[in-house]
Amino acid sequence: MSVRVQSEDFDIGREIAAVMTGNTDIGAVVTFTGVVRGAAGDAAITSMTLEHYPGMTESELEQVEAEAHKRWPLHATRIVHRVGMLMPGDNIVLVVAASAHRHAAFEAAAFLMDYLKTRAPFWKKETDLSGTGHWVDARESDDEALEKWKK
Amino acid sequence: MSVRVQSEDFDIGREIAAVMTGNTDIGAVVTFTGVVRGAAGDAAITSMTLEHYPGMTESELEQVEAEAHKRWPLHATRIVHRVGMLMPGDNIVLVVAASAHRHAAFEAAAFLMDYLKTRAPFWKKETDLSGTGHWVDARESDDEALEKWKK
Amino acid sequence: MTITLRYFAWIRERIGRSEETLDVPAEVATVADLVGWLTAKGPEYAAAFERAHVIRAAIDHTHVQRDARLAGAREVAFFPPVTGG
Amino acid sequence: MTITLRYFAWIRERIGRSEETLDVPAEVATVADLVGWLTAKGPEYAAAFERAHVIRAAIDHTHVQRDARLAGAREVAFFPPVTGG
Repeated sequence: MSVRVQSEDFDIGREIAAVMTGNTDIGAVVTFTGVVRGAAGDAAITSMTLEHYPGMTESELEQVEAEAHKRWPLHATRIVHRVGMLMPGDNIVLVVAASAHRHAAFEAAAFLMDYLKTRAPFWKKETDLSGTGHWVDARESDDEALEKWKK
Repeated sequence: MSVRVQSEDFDIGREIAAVMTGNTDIGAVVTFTGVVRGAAGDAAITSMTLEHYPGMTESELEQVEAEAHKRWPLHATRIVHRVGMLMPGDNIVLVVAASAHRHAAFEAAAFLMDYLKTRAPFWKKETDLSGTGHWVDARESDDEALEKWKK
Repeated sequence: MTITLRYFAWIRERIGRSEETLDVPAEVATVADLVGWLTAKGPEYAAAFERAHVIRAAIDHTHVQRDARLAGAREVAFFPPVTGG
Repeated sequence: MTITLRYFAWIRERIGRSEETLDVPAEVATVADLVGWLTAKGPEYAAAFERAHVIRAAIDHTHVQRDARLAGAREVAFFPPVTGG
């Protein structure tokens, strides 16, 4: 249950509470929330549709999560990614990393996001004011971000 | 209102919502929550008391926050620190950093915590099972963490 | 060799379907061979694979390179670079 | 020179008060001078400042070093290294 793909919104407070339950040695919790922005460059965005590859998505997210637990002393992690149609301001993704100390939690959350952005099979299509849809191009900076985690 | 010292608990979801309000260009929100751990080394902790220096605390936190806004393109930040008596599992501190992109949000949140840990005048006293109180020693690793942000 | 093919994002839109099961000739041994064979199947495939170098592939839910062999594959997916998060 | 002194954490506990306003002689010019002058005032101050090298100081809410001058200071605070967060 630590990796989920869903169309419904998530509640960050509830996800953190679930991570804390039964863990008395957590001292640091880092969350990352990705949100639909109201504009792409100069163009206003009216909606965004997220497509994914059921089965492969969960498998990739679980691998990414397992890799984070190998690298850092984490008490718990959680990844929730939404799919379907979203509006500006809507949540897209939540990553939670909990550890005894803050640097492990920060690094693991950043790592999970960098891996997720380059490996998990999600694709975003933005619709602008004219009703035209555009598939979002992958950013080279995301591939570069991943490079720094290579061992 | 982006820096607060209080004895009451905070609600992470509400703090994030306040940060998002009126900002349509936020794409990434990172939160750090510090929590009272149930043990210090081998000794169980029954409570923790946080003392601070009213006036100087707010001034330091505002300076730290202003420095983060100088370094990264942030849409909003928020720092909430609790004082008084806390129990294991209780929240101690919340830092929120919101930006268009994730790396600025991650770095700013980590920076705010590293600075806060070494400059903001808070002191923790832990009480163990025998009722004895111990002032927590500053960790050298916190000073080292700060070094990496020096320009 | 019977393989289920899955297409995502603009590749799906250009081909006009998200999934199909095809009998692939034995001489189509690698992912690169499969891209070539599909491209020759019709204009919609040619349009989908015209920027073949940017397209990513997965065999049975695992990212693979172009030289990956198809032997034993049940499902092959083609998709653009991912843009989640 | 009249200065309000504030003590925190174990320094406060050893001195037995959190705040006091004292008339400080003119020859006490720096924070280091003030630490020396207080240490000589009584055993509770001597106990508080015995590990003087770890103690931090602030003048009017700003962190300062030991050689900072007291001229114009309204409030001087002494405290251990901070442990918040």
